[in-house]
Amino acid sequence: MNNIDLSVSIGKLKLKNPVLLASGTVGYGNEISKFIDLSKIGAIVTKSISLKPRKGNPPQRIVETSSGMLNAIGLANVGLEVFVKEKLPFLEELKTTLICNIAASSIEEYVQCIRILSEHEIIKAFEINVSCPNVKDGGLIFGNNIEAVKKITSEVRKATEKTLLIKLSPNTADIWKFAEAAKNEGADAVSAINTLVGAAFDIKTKKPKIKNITGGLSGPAIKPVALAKVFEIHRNVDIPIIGIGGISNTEDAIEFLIAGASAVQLGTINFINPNAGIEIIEGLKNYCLQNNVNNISKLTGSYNLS
Amino acid sequence: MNNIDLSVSIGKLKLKNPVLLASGTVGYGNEISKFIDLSKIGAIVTKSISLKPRKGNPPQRIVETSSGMLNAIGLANVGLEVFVKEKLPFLEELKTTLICNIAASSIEEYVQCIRILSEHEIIKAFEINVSCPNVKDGGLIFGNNIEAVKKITSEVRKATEKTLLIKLSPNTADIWKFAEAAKNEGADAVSAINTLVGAAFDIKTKKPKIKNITGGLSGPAIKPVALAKVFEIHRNVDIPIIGIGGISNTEDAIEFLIAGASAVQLGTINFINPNAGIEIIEGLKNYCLQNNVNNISKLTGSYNLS
Amino acid sequence: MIIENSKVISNIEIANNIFLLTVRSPQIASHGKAGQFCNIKVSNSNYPLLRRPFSICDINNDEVSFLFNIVGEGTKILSGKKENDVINILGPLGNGFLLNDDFDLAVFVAGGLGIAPFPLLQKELKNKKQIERFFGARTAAEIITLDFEESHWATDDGSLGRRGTVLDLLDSEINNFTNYKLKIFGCGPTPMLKALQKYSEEKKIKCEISVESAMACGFGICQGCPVEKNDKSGFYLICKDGPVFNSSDVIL
Amino acid sequence: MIIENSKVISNIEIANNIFLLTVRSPQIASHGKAGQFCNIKVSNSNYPLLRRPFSICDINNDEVSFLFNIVGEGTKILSGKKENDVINILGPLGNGFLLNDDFDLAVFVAGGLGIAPFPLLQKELKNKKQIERFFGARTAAEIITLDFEESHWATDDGSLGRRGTVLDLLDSEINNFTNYKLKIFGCGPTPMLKALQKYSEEKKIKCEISVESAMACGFGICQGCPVEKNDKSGFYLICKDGPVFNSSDVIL
Ligand SMILES: Cc1cc2nc3c(=O)[nH]c(=O)nc-3n(C[C@H](O)[C@H](O)[C@H](O)COP(=O)(O)OP(=O)(O)OC[C@H]3O[C@@H](n4cnc5c(N)ncnc54)[C@H](O)[C@@H]3O)c2cc1C
Ligand SMILES: Cc1cc2nc3c(=O)[nH]c(=O)nc-3n(C[C@H](O)[C@H](O)[C@H](O)COP(=O)(O)OP(=O)(O)OC[C@H]3O[C@@H](n4cnc5c(N)ncnc54)[C@H](O)[C@@H]3O)c2cc1C
Ligand SMILES: Cc1cc2nc3c(=O)[nH]c(=O)nc-3n(C[C@H](O)[C@H](O)[C@H](O)COP(=O)(O)O)c2cc1C
Ligand SMILES: Cc1cc2nc3c(=O)[nH]c(=O)nc-3n(C[C@H](O)[C@H](O)[C@H](O)COP(=O)(O)O)c2cc1C
Ligand code: FES
Ligand code: FES
Repeated sequence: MNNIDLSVSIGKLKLKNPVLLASGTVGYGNEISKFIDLSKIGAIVTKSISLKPRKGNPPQRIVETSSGMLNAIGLANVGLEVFVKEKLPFLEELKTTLICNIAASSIEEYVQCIRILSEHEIIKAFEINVSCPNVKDGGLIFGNNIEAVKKITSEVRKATEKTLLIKLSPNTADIWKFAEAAKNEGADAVSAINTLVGAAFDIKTKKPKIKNITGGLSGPAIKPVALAKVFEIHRNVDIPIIGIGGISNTEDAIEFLIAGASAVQLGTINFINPNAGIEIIEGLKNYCLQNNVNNISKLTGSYNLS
Repeated sequence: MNNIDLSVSIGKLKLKNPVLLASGTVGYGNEISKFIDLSKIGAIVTKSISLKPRKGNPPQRIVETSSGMLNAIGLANVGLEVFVKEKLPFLEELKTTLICNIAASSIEEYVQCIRILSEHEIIKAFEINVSCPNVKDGGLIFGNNIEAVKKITSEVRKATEKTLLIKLSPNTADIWKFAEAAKNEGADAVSAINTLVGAAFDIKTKKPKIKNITGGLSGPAIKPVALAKVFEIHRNVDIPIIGIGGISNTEDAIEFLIAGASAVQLGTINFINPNAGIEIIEGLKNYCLQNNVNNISKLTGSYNLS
Repeated sequence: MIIENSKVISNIEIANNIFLLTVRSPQIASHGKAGQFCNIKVSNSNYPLLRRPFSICDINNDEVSFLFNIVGEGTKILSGKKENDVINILGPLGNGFLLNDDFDLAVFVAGGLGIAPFPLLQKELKNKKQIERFFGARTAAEIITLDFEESHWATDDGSLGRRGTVLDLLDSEINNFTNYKLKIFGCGPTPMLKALQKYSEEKKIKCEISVESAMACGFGICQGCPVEKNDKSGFYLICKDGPVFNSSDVIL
Repeated sequence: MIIENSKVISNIEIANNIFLLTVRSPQIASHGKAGQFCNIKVSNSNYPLLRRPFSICDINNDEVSFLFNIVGEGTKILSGKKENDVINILGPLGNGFLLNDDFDLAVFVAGGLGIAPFPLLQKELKNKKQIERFFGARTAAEIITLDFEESHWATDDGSLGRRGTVLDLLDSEINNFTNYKLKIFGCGPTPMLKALQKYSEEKKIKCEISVESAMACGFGICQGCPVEKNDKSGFYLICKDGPVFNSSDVIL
């Protein structure tokens, strides 16, 4: 059984394997491509793009915590125009599957971004970031408001035929209700999870270690929370899930598939081991071989609760 | 300046120092007293007590995660009657300040427990667990429902004159609203946070590693989340906060005080270093000495956001 | 029950991936009994976070030894400890084997690493009771002989001793001991203990077993280590009420 | 920019809590330039999670060395590395100092551990430019001489060299070099760099500084390491656009 099928389909989106690189942890592909063959990756998700460039937050933007890190980058990005002009050409060359992550401060801005970007053949899907904890406008204000998520999803759905992923915030009581709302308004999948809101203080200066005061917690520390959220969605809503949160190795990725994810995204691990994606794809292949799984999608939601 | 005042007051409750041992991580004081002088601790909080004994969940109840652990003990406890008969006498001998944590599946049960326990002089305060993620009845059903928290608080308030702490769930979007509800209904303080809902799967058997499927995540992994919740409450609600979540050493405890806590509770660290409480009290004293803080309560909410 | 910073005397790989760790722990050494265990912090950091429980294997003066194999990160880190490293150990924990009840032949039954508590148990029984030893392993390469010369051996693949399980082995020999009042002391993987429970019940032989589970604290405060009571009325805590139980008291 | 598992050649405590770590990293050695840095994984576990950035101190054939002091858990773990241990190193990262612009006397200005990039820089400048070295430390005990014999020294407490900051020292000597086209190369704590920025601007001396910040990735994908552009139009990324900047380009 050497022909293991690692491919997965999400809406119209065909992925050669279920290992994606998460938004905000690969930039626009350029720098990380020195360490990893992006053409072999399921897909890469761009850093959140907004209509206009954003400078992002002043330093300090990151701080390490126990098995995790806090970040408050503030959606620093080059803006739509520069993205199209300067970043897309490189991404086209790479022959990688490209998912564009969009962050906006109004529904109109989401729609406008999607309209413009939809014209670009190379962009195969959109991931709508309604859940960034680190900006005042947009971000969590949307992410924690189910009506906002509904409205954004339905408007954005009208603006594109491409595959649509809604990236959910874990900072809510019932994430499945948001997944359900996304599904009902026409999303093809949900990405779960974005970072958890966290903080750290310097006991000498009494200042927050992160200039933005709070930041988003990512990394292995949040893996159990992310798994529970994926599982919660899978049990309650019939929509494909892209699992994210603390995935660092093959075992972690498999855990997410078992818990209900159709694919996974790697975030923080890219900073530490930028080739992790390839290693995990290899690892998944081996796991399937050893466990007689001929099609990786059979792992999705394969938990045994007996 | 050798006379540093470590004492704090919360409602009528006077604590000789702000270091408490958290519910579910010290049993009823007996076993841990072999490692730590409980008479020197600010207070100990009992394992959640319910009216009737609870067997708790079948194994496996715990699993380690990166810098954390999941537990689903299921509120295993001896029940009110046995607690009073067999556990209280020992606690009386210890000369420790005792806070009774109550978990119940109905408002009536909460009230009944409190009525009975209020008669015992040695119990100085109650902590109401409205936030256990690991039981079907009660627990999170209450903890994520602001009306339930209001109702429980107001009923329990009527039943006792002792200091009343409401222990909040972090598994919500706006914890401060729950703190506000608790305050408005007469709670003296809130305890934040209980564990985060998490999960882990065995990739060989595909079974959840915890029999209960999900468990509560505790330990250093959750510290940044807990700090953000404490800070959120402190910014929005004028009520004393007892900070809990991943505190393992003096620096951690100080971070919580700075973020807005009036006192702290140690949980998971007790399993690893059962004398941590005493070490942290010593550490706080030294920090105050070095930083010319004559009264530890001055640290509460002393963050500098400039 | 104390916490002792203990200097490593030696840490020897006595078989593939199996280590015998000896530390200087005067206080634990002076109180430890066969069947008890210690909860060991394998690193100074949050990784791994929790202590790891290991049976006391042997005690010599102020030295305590543990027998362990590498199964995960914690034991891997422990295997890297070298002479003079200092390890933080909490113990001795739990209840040891009961030695003063009515028997005259102690029958040791161990599978794999389950052999760990028997060197000390043998010491404690010396000159008091007779002993027969039945040890099993998957294959000859995994056999740990320690200082047990005269023992009965079984391997799953027959590469040493009798082919089959240690229970098969025991059963094939048990009739040689009909003149004795027997008591079985069992330690090993749960499937083996289950078989032993059944066997001892059928044969009406007194039997104590050492039970394992995941643990956080190791001394009764987390309630993380339940094992169901035989009457299903609730759970014992393995760390506090065990790890050694009367075989008929628990449902594995 | 590669990831190399590098064997430790030596790790020597050359002053109190200050270590010189030398590893065999042929690929990094063959590409590394003065002013660049490497991002080092100090443990194989999630603790600490992130790599730690350190300037390349020197390169000898296929050996790369780093100079570091213990400030937290990561550097503590690194200080425990011994000969033959293997460390996972990502590098070389960032842009080094610019050496081919118009100057004939290189003025090194370092505070404390800021001396780290200068051994390699000195090597690269050898036979091309003249060099004057100004190094400061808090006290004599913290002075790291490395192989810089002929240097100007300042200590805050006057226990070695001139009493005062390295900037005071520089200022007291600068008039001796009026015949040269100067370029200052600065590295050290942020307050020192700020002073140096101001000084070089006032004196209209060309100046490059090596800037630090917390980092996650070290190669431009996390955006965690911003430093404000002089025109306030946005941020550079220290790891990718720096760590060496033209002094007038950034606001510290
Ligand atoms: C009372 C007691 C006495 C013990 N005595 C010994 C001994 O003398 N020698 C010895 O080698 N081991 C002994 N163990 C088991 C030992 O504690 C585990 O092997 C060890 O904790 C594994 O740590 P780790 O970090 O290497 O593995 P982890 O990464 O924690 O786990 C690796 C794998 O082992 C499983 N595992 C972890 N702990 C246990 C457990 N307690 N029981 C069954 N499976 C587990 C995990 O589920 C996982 O699949 C004992 C356990 C108990 C409770
Ligand atoms: C480009 C670059 C080059 C560097 N070169 C060297 C070098 O050659 N030698 C050397 O000793 N150090 C150097 N550093 C600093 C070094 O990276 C930190 O000292 C190290 O990361 C601390 O790790 P830790 O785990 O020991 O401390 P942590 O526990 O991470 O931190 C301990 C304390 O140091 C502070 N800290 C952490 N990182 C930094 C930082 N980058 N800048 C300022 N404060 C920090 C923390 O806020 C905390 O207060 C460099 C940093 C950068 C960005
Ligand atoms: C530094 C950093 C920047 C991030 N930026 C974005 C972003 O721009 N848009 C977004 O949707 N998610 C962003 N994320 C969230 C990640 O995509 C991911 O959801 C999260 O980090 C959890 O995964 P991890 O634990 O594997 O890192 C960012 C995460 C990090 C650590
Ligand atoms: C094993 C275990 C059992 C717990 N049982 C209870 C409980 O019965 N009632 C309660 O209110 N909280 C309980 N908690 C939650 C703790 O009191 C505390 O809120 C949480 O563990 C976070 O703190 P920590 O990170 O310091 O452990 C329990 C926690 C653990 C780890
Ligand atoms: S391990 Fe904590 S009670 Fe047994
Ligand atoms: S450290 Fe990641 S971008 Fe600079």
